[in-house]
Amino acid sequence: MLTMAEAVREAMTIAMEERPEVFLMGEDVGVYGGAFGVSAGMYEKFGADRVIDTPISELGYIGAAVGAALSGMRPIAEIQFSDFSAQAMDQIANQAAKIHFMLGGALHVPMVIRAPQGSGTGAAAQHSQIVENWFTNVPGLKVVVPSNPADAKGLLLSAIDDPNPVVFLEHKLLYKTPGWEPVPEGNARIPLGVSRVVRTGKDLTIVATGIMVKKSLEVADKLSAEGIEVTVIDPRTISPLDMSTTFESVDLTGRLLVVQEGPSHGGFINEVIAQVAGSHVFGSLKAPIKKVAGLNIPIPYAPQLEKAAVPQVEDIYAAANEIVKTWR
Amino acid sequence: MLTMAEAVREAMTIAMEERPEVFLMGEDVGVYGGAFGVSAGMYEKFGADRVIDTPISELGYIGAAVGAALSGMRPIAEIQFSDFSAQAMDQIANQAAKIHFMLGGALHVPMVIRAPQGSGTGAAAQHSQIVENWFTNVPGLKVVVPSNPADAKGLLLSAIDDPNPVVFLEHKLLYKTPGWEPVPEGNARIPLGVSRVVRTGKDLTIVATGIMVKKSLEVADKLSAEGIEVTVIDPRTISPLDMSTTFESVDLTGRLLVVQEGPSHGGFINEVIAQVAGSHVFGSLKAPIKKVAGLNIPIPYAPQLEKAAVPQVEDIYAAANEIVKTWR
Amino acid sequence: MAPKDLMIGHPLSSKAHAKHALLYMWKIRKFEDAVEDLFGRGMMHGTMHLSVGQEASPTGVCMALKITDQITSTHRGHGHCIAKGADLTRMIAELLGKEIGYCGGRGGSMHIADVETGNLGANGIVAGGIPIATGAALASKLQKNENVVVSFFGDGALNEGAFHEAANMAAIWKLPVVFVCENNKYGMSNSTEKAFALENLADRGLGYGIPGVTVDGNDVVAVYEAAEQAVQRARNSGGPTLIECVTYRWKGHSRSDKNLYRTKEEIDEWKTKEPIAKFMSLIHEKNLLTQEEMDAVQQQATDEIIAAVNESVKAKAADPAGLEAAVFNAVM
Amino acid sequence: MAPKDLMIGHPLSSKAHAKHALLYMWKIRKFEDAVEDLFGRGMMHGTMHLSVGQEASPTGVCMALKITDQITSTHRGHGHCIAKGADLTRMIAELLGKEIGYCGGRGGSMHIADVETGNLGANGIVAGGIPIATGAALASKLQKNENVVVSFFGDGALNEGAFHEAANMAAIWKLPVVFVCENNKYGMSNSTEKAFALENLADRGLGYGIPGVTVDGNDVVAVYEAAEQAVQRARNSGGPTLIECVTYRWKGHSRSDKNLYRTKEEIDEWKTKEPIAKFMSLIHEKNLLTQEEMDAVQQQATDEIIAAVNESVKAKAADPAGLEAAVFNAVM
Ligand SMILES: Cc1ncc(C[n+]2csc(CCOP(=O)(O)OP(=O)(O)O)c2C)c(N)n1
Ligand SMILES: Cc1ncc(C[n+]2csc(CCOP(=O)(O)OP(=O)(O)O)c2C)c(N)n1
Ligand SMILES: [Mg+2]
Ligand SMILES: [Mg+2]
Repeated sequence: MLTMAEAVREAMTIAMEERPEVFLMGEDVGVYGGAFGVSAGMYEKFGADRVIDTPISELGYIGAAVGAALSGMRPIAEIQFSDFSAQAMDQIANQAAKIHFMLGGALHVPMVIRAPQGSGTGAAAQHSQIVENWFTNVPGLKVVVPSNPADAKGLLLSAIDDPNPVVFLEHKLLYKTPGWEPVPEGNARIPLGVSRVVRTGKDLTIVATGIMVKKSLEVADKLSAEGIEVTVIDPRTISPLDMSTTFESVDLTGRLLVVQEGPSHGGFINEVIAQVAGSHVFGSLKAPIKKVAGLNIPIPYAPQLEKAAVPQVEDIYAAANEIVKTWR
Repeated sequence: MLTMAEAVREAMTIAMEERPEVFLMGEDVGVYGGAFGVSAGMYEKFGADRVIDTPISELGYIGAAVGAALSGMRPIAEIQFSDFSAQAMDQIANQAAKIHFMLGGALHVPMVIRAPQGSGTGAAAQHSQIVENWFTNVPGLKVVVPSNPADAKGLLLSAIDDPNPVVFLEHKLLYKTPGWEPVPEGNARIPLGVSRVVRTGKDLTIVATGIMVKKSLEVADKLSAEGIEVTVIDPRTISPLDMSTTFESVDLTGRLLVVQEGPSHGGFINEVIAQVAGSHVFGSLKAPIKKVAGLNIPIPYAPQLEKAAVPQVEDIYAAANEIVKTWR
Repeated sequence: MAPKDLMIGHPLSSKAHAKHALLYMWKIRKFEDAVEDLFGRGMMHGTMHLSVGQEASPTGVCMALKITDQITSTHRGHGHCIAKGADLTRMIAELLGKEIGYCGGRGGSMHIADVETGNLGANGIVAGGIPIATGAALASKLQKNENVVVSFFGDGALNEGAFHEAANMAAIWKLPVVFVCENNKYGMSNSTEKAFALENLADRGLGYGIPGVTVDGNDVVAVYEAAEQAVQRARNSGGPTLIECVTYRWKGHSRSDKNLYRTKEEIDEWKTKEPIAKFMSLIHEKNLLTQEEMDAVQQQATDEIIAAVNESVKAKAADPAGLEAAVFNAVM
Repeated sequence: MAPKDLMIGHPLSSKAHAKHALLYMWKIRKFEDAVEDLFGRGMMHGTMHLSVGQEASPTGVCMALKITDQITSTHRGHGHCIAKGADLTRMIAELLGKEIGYCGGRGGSMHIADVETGNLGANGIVAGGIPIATGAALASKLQKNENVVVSFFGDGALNEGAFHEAANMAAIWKLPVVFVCENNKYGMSNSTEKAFALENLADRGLGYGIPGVTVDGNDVVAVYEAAEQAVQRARNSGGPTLIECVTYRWKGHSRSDKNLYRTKEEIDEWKTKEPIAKFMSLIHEKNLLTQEEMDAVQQQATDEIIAAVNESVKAKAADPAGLEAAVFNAVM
């Protein structure tokens, strides 16, 4: 079974073989193979014109990707750590996101920004953030957060095909681990904007993304052994957000728990909550809607601190358990 | 009665008179008086060392403000349009916000970033955004959104006193209009992190900030004439968010409407909804929680389009009316 | 479609070229006058950044460009847009928020693009277009299509990190891009004396290994000659050039400007260095056009602008319906 | 409190100075060796960026600085931190996530600051410290306290917009800041040949009107002399200087580096230009210290590091309680 790094590499490789206008650029994506080894071997395969090592200039090369996209190319721009998307924020949020709309449709911006996010590597506050929330409130960007290698591959293929800018955020801790199912061969695309019901159960709905999906599945297994059946939904694309399966599931279970690694104040889970709390399924709710999220703190360095900063399996379990047992 | 521009200027002037370490920096804040005239006359009063015109280098001068703050100064850095905080995002989100925590408390960053936000001036997508949401998910920043001159003055005085970085977002359309009450003279501070109940009513709770407070008050007046009484709450500081008055009010009214100008997907209103939906007052809710927010689009240029992009009084009225009448 | 009258070559190389340069400078001047007038009459919304007094640099540069060459432009972008060949009616219509406007009323003055003539767009962000131009030049290099990209920007933009990062990338990869800095002495209220510790802003290129040239930006011939050299260099894989066009902004920065940061004398002095008169005297010297011919060119510009305004005013206002569907491109 | 042994002046100006320079270079070397060892033994978390081979530039620069002068540092910041006078135990303790660590375990290697010795902090963001240093220099100017600020950064950082914007501000306001670029030939895997179209990176200063100096960054004396001049210039309101210290990183960029982008020969060649040996031969030439004295200095460094490691290992681990309260400073 492929790891997430391998699945992402496979998607990029397939897209680059299919379309000459696709290329990869970023810091150390060439001979080095990327800080997390995601593009290992691609430089050797595609050469320096299609796997481009940039200077340490995030604003510059993301802007260059925008310009190249306007001129007929389909760049995949890797940001070494998603934290550095702050450097490129103008080109992402003010240019890439808005050009198509602002120019009345005269131009469009088919590009993908790939970046690892998340904690767990002991890299401290400037290398460990979940940055999703910087982008979900910026109309014009699609934001994808894969939770496993199979989805990562299919979603990335679609992201590269998409005529709009897509921010594709990979959790670093997933890079080296295989998923829970094999990665389909070939160019099996998974459409953006379609959520996935990863597991079905009648007692509780959990919505989670990225690394939290795996943790939620662990919790679901544990609870199942205790006779509680949990639905786990992975939106996969958090902007635009497909709520259809969540509405259906909550209508059935009457209980909703949302999980994210990023700080509690903000984030995609709030949008999920808000949409449910304002929807027709509001009446089906048997319990308050709970969230399990990171503490509202920068990610600390020491392992014992870092672990305390973000949700662990036990935290999700405790919250799920409480909802189901308190609100029968 | 002072306008918001005047109130902000008064707060800055008082703080600069009180403390030699306070200074103002930004693009065209000097002789020009700021793009919106907020600092008019301050250069003449305080001189070039305390009202500093910077080159067009947002990342550079916001970073310089961080450095000056670490070295004993209390900079107020104006960003001409909050949209350009994208340029400075690294220094705001990765440096200013995190330094105190990340360095184990060894240093702190007493600085204020002031910037106008919001639409209504025909300046199109890159000059009209509500950028709040870029900051509320970044632990370590305080985010203040004043809705009227009196609050603006008191909150800004506290923001300048605060030993932490504060992002202070002023709505452009409020600059030239007086509020609904006189601005207290002298150094009357209003603490950060304390919400304000602007109006009390038993039928519906509206939570709104910035320019949406005034619009919500208009709606409350209109509904009052129809026999419906509305509580309007202005959190004023949206991070950290004081939910106490909202919990109390919703417990009483059982109905909640949240309003923001920024795009619907994301924003502080989602945090308000999430906290209510997950709290003890969930049981008091008689109706789904509704939001009135901007369309999920970049702000368009033409006046008729721009108006359609963000909530107008009629939109708030319609939503409020529907909640109260549908859910008795 | 390219406008029929687009013309490449030295402004003094033929009667036709001289007419072209003169016509385009007049078009820009008259366009800006019309904008100011529409604003004054309350028919236009938002703000405006006029390039009156700066007509020579867009005109001279664009006469060195093929129709397939591209440009990026700025908040002060009407001149670039016109010089590259855009349709005047669609430009005015955009400012008036009409459906037929270049952006369907969604962008306004600061976001006009015209793909047909290679204009990748004005930009409301100072220096925002510079990395974009550099990326378009990268595309040109990767696609081996020999297009050159010109990035227009102001003096103030040179102090943005975006310029820096793009300039270095262009230099190391020898990209076919030309950086045209229209130094009009001020970034809003901030003078170049205060914002730079340099005599010539073209020296900013030295730090990247990029050749820098300073030219009289009010002399359309000098601008053309510098641009032509830089464009050929770029086209022949020689890499970027930084051209500083020294010019002056006659009007306030935007609507709200009270001109507190400069003197009336300074403005008046620069009015004596006016680009159109300067070019007309060159034409005279060379005996290229008669006074009547020059008057006719001016009249043609006036007529075209009036026609564009009249047509735009009558056009249908942009419709708020469909705004949400317009955020994403739906075509794969 | 400043460490008792902090010393200002030319490394060859006295026995004490020579011992100091040698001691600090050894401390840096031994510190990095200890870090690598702790990592290898699984006692340290995260990643590490070692400055083995680059000991001369922090040491030389900091001998030109008063205790009240400030620095900003980088991800490769152990050397700067040590040279400015930080406590070795609190440094190691930070790397081990201990309560007594400089950041109480919250920051780790990339975020150590030591206010007492004027270190405003390492930074995980390439070039992130440069605007901060410039702002500290602005504070110094506004407070008229004559402090100078040194910003250390790598070659790669020169291509960030943050450098650009800060450098220009420093130049126009003549701020008391010195930009020290430690050019170790690579930004991660990207060589300076590929990342710059310049021979000498110090030429990057030309575009701002900032004097640039290139020195042998492995020669602590050359570094000191350049720094001393730049610091005096800065202190006397002469404005910033860009010093390029040409050096080399012996180890991989970080833990994950496979050294695919350079040859073993290149690494070996640079090992022959080793800064400690180079300084020792200068000491020899001047007959300043005996071999025994030099050996004793090396031994002292080793002993100090061992003591620091031992003490740190025993210290109490940082406690997750109170993390939320630590986000904001509560004191007005
Ligand atoms: C990133 C950014 N910062 C600030 C502004 C506000 N602003 C618009 S134009 C301008 C001055 C630009 O000066 P210059 O580049 O010289 O162009 P000019 O207006 O003189 O043509 C400023 C500060 C902006 N639009 N974008
Ligand atoms: C803004 C930013 N971009 C990228 C990185 C990832 N990164 C960390 S160190 C490094 C190389 C830095 O090179 P240089 O400045 O020469 O310093 P050196 O490591 O050689 O000391 C890179 C790319 C980062 N930390 N910050
Ligand atoms: Mg200018
Ligand atoms: Mg380096």
